[in-house]
Amino acid sequence: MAITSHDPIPTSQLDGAVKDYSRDKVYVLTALFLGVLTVVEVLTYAFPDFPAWSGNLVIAVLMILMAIKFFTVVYIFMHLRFDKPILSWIFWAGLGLAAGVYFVVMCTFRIFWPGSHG
Amino acid sequence: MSRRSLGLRIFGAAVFAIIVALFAALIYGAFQNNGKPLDTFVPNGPSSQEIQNLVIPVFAIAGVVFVGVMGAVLLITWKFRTKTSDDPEAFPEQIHGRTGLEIGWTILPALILAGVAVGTVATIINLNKKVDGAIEVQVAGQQWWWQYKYDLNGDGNFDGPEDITTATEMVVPAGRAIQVTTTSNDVIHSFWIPGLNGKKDAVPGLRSPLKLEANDPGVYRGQCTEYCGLSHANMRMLVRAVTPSEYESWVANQLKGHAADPTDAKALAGKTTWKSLCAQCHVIKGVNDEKMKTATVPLTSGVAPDLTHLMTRGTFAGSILNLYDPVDPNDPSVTLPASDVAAAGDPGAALTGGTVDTSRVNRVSLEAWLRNPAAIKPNYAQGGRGMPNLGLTEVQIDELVAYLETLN
Amino acid sequence: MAIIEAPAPDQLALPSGEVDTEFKPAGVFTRPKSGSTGWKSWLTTVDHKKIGIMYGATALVFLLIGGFEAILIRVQLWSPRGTLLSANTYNQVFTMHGTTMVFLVVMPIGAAFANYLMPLQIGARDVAYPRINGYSYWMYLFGGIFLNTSWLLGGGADGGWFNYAPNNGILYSPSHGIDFWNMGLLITGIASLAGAVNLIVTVLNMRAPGMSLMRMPIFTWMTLVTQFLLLFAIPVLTVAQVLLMMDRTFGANFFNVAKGANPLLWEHLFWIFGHPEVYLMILPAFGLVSDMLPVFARKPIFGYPFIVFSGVAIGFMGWGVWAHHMFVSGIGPISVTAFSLTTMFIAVPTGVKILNWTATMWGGKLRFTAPMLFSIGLVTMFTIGGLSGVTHSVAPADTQQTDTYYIVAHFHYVLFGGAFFGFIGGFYFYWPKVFGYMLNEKLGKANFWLMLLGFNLTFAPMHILGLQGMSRRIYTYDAGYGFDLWNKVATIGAFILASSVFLFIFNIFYSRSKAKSLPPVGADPWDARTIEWMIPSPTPEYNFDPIPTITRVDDFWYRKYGETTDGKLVRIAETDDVVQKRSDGKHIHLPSPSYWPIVSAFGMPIIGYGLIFNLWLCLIGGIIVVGGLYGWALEPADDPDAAHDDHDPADHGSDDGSAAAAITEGADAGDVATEKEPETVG
Amino acid sequence: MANAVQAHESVAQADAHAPHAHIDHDTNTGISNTKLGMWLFLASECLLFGGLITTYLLYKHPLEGPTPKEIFDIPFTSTSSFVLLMSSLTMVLAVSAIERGDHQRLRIWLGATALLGATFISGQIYEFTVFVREGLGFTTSRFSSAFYTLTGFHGVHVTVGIIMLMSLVLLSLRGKLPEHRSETVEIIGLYWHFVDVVWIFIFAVVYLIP
Repeated sequence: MAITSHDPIPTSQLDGAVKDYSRDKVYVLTALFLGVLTVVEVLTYAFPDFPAWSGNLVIAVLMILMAIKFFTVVYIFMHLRFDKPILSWIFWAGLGLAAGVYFVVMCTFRIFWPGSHG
Repeated sequence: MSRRSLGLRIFGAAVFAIIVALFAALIYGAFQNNGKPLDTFVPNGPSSQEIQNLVIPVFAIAGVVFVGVMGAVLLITWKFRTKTSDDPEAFPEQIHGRTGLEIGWTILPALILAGVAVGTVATIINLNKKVDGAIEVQVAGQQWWWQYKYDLNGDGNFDGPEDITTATEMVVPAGRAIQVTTTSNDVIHSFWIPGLNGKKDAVPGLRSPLKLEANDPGVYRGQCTEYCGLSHANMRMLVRAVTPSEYESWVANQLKGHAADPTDAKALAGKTTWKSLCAQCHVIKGVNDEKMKTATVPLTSGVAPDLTHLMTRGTFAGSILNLYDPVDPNDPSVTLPASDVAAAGDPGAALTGGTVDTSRVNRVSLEAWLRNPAAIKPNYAQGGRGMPNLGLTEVQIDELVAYLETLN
Repeated sequence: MAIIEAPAPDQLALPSGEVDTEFKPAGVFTRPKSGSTGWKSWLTTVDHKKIGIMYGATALVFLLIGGFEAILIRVQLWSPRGTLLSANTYNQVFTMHGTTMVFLVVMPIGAAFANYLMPLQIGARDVAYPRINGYSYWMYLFGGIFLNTSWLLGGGADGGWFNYAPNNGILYSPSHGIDFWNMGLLITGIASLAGAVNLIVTVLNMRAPGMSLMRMPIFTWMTLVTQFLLLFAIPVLTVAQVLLMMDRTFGANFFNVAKGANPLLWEHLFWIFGHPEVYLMILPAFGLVSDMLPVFARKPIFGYPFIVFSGVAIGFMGWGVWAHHMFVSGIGPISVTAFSLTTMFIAVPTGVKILNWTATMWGGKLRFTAPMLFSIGLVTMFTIGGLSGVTHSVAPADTQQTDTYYIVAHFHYVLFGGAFFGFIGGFYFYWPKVFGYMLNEKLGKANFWLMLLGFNLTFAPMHILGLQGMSRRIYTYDAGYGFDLWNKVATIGAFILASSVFLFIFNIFYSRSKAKSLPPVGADPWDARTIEWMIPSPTPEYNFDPIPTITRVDDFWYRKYGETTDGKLVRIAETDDVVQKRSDGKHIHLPSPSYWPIVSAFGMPIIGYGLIFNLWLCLIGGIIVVGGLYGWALEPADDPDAAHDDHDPADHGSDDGSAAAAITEGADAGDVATEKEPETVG
Repeated sequence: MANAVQAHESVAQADAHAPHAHIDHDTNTGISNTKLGMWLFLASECLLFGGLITTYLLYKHPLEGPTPKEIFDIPFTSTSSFVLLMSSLTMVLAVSAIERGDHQRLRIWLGATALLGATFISGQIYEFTVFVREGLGFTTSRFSSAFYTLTGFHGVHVTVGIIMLMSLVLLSLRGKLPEHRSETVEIIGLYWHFVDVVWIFIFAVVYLIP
């Protein structure tokens, strides 16, 4: 292996694509993007009758927004996008396993069927 | 293998022989059902029969695989053992694998299991089919006994005036389906009558269905199988299947209360004791059922068994003691021969409200129980879970038994 | 540690603007000196081999405790209405027997082998985080001791090892037993989690040159799978235990049915952890057997990729079967069907393993040494356990079997006949490598036959007891149910089994005393295949010198033997010529020992006692833990006087100046420690 | 046959010639042990928080006491969520600063991150006290137990993160954080971001979804 650990591999070397222009600018823009998504999320609460998220649609909208924010942070701020694939695999393994297993648990409790629980 | 390890080889051979004999004895034993009351291989109902029909082929397949693998390993260890005559530097052929073969023995078990899976799914579907016109019974586990509530009028309510509440024993008509709903008043228990169906956990806050039907009249015993604390071992249950006409009379008797005082003076004194002590937890319909609704006793587990028709049951104390039939006076627990256990504790005519045959009442056990319940069935009476030692005198015990004997 | 604390090359360090030579270690605490003797060296060791030995020795002590509990159970059940134990004591004994055997015996023996062997099998100097490795061990030891002190402080847990809610609640189990169970397992859980991270990183990052994943010995593969299972399973148990602790200690409502709690939540969480747990107990033994069988068959493992991938498949599928423990819990027919099917098909990769082992023996030249006998014992006994497992996967059949002695028989065939036989075989196999002397072979064979006899006499009758309706976890049974005969047989078997364990322990001491008059055992007494047999016995502190370059599976074997194109084997080198000679190891850079793992681990049981008896104790424990972690972080990364690699003088300049790396490792430990934060804070 | 044997012979000699000088400093994946370990730890944390979130979702409708709808103050929580989100920005800026060798900025951004985290924690503590005053004690209902445990657990993670960030600031002030150790900052950053993404999930699923 060419890369050794006592090169602590500054992320700047790994993500060559981003290095060429200001990385900080990318980060600030990303944060702005996240901020906008958060505003939209809060709007679903402030204006519950807006047609784009009326009724049960709001759950889907919120989940999608949440997922976008989640993966933006993971892939840009945590550098997963630019890092070795094995790190993505490890994180996905944990996340996927958690999602899968707990989804099944919730299904056996039937919590997605309104009225059948609580 | 030098001569010096001869002793070791003999030992190994002996162990091997013992193990073979052991397994032979076990397999033989599995087919001997000497009236073992909880045997899972003696189905007497459609559900247990259904399970049996699935279990037998599955065990047969497992047996074939077992014999195959064991035979193969034995054959290989014998055939390919290193012999003293072998050249120590000679090597067997180096086989790293045979992909085709390995794919084969990946697919073959998968196919066999697919077959088993088909049978399994079909059986699960059958076992969960609703039966029309089944008798609805709610079975509630409690530390450490069972309460049964019959919804006789089918209105979905188990506590109406037309409904029956009883304990310890479930009386059912043979040949008719019972739709059981299990639940629990405290911790998780499991309701299991091996002769009639598999088990179903009784979970507090949950209601789980279980279908029961006995083909023939008789006594079907069970044992709580979900660990439920201190006296888990002493939490048994019993289904008494009777003829349809007996069942009708049993129902009619169960619906009655016990308002009238007993005529016998001793029993009357017993009733007074009962009302001052036992009535704090137990109910006798017509005597203190109203009081129970405002009971102030801090019972963790709700209430104690309903005693209205105690003598119609063959067992008491969570079915660990027989209410009828003599026992070894030196041992209050049932120590009858195996063949008798299933039939023991027959209430006779009392089952349907007839006279109690006092000569057959198991006073030894009953008195021992009243003397100190925790000695027979460990409990946490001080925590409201189980029957406390009431410190009764022998006279009081005698009177109480006399009163209890009137509860038919 | 060699890795993370290695200095940065100059070209990266120089533009920093800070001159490296002025860079002082953050360390303010001196580290203990390296050295391999004396009791203190064991307390402060970070050597994976010493830690492995300590895991094994501790697990054997707990085995005696758990075994004693098992004997109590069997004596109580000798006859109807047994009077040895009261109901209450019996319930505590079987709970602690199960808990001890699972968490303090079988898992740690797996950890012992993983710690000792895995770095050797991949040609590493040590594990990735040697100090965290020590920390894991001490957490395990203190957790285990903490758990067992419950016997002296009001009685053990009485809820069964699975501790179902709501029976585990304060209302139904008011004594402190379950608190001890809960805290003790939280502590050992942290140990397992830290160990899992450590060992996974070791396997992924620290393999010798040429040791690609598909050239790793199978035990290493199974360790990797096992540690991934732990990594993901332990947090689930932690969640369940945190909820339980909140309920019991702080009056939360997670399992309070009166407030609408659902007791099945505990069952789900427990078995999501519990089923991978079963596989992570058995897979290390599978790995050992897969490495031992080829040695004594003198043939390569049959279908290396199949063995490896079936192990991975078992690990993966193990996550989709947990609810088969709950077939009768009322989860509904759809869930039952789904989990019944997934459970059935997990038998496929398991079956593949059995068949591949059998095929490995086929056509070989089998040498029936003690390790080989135990390996064959595993193959056959595990087959029985596997087949009874298939009968459980058939959900309707399981409704008759679950929670009866049939299940007890099943999992003892899997865990004792499977895992434990493999481990004992592994002890016989690796004893010379670890301690430099062979265990007596004749005693070993006698040990095997005695254990096989005792094991089968104990557990085979339980199959029929279960099928005849004997329920689990009952302290008594009545005459008339037909349970008398086979219970007696099982009890006799249990004593034979116990004597076989004592024979093993006797063999250890007997062989050690005999070994003095025997020539020292060479590097490769079994004519083995994997590279850990290349190095002298007992293993030198530095493991390999030099680190070998790996070209294929069973690399060591093919240094001794060549294979012709038609599959014939010929010797190409004498063993003595290819094994490594013991060197003074002076030029090899090894991680330095440290006080801090044992110190910070020591705070945990104090926090545990605090949560049970007095919250002020938590403060003391917390100070010890946090202080320990800071001491850890501020300790010099290395002993400046310790031997260094002399091949690269550039390394020296900043070698002891790697404080930030120490912080990183310390911080990492802090992260692992967040697992326990709910205890310190909650 | 001769060829095969020959090949193995040369293999057996390979170690001696292998440049073992750097062998024990290499990692096979090219990722440092610490970073790999942190990612593994974060992966396992997914299972931990997943379990707590599942528990919350199962218990979110209480049988008694205040309901989530009655008690949540969405504008307030949105603000504190935004604060935590922005702390992720300051965190990456800190990593970026040390990679450039800008130690002054590193300390500023680390301090800002810790400050934002502390603001979030203060907000959480304030929120809890308000809830308790409105009658939602820890033991009030199944919802309250699940809610406090989940968010409290997250809060503990944030607190641990703040302590680690402050330690980094101190190290940097004492000149013990040169940029070839920038990975240390990055790794603690990973932890910090993970805590943030967990909150992104919690905020949407616990607070916003009705």
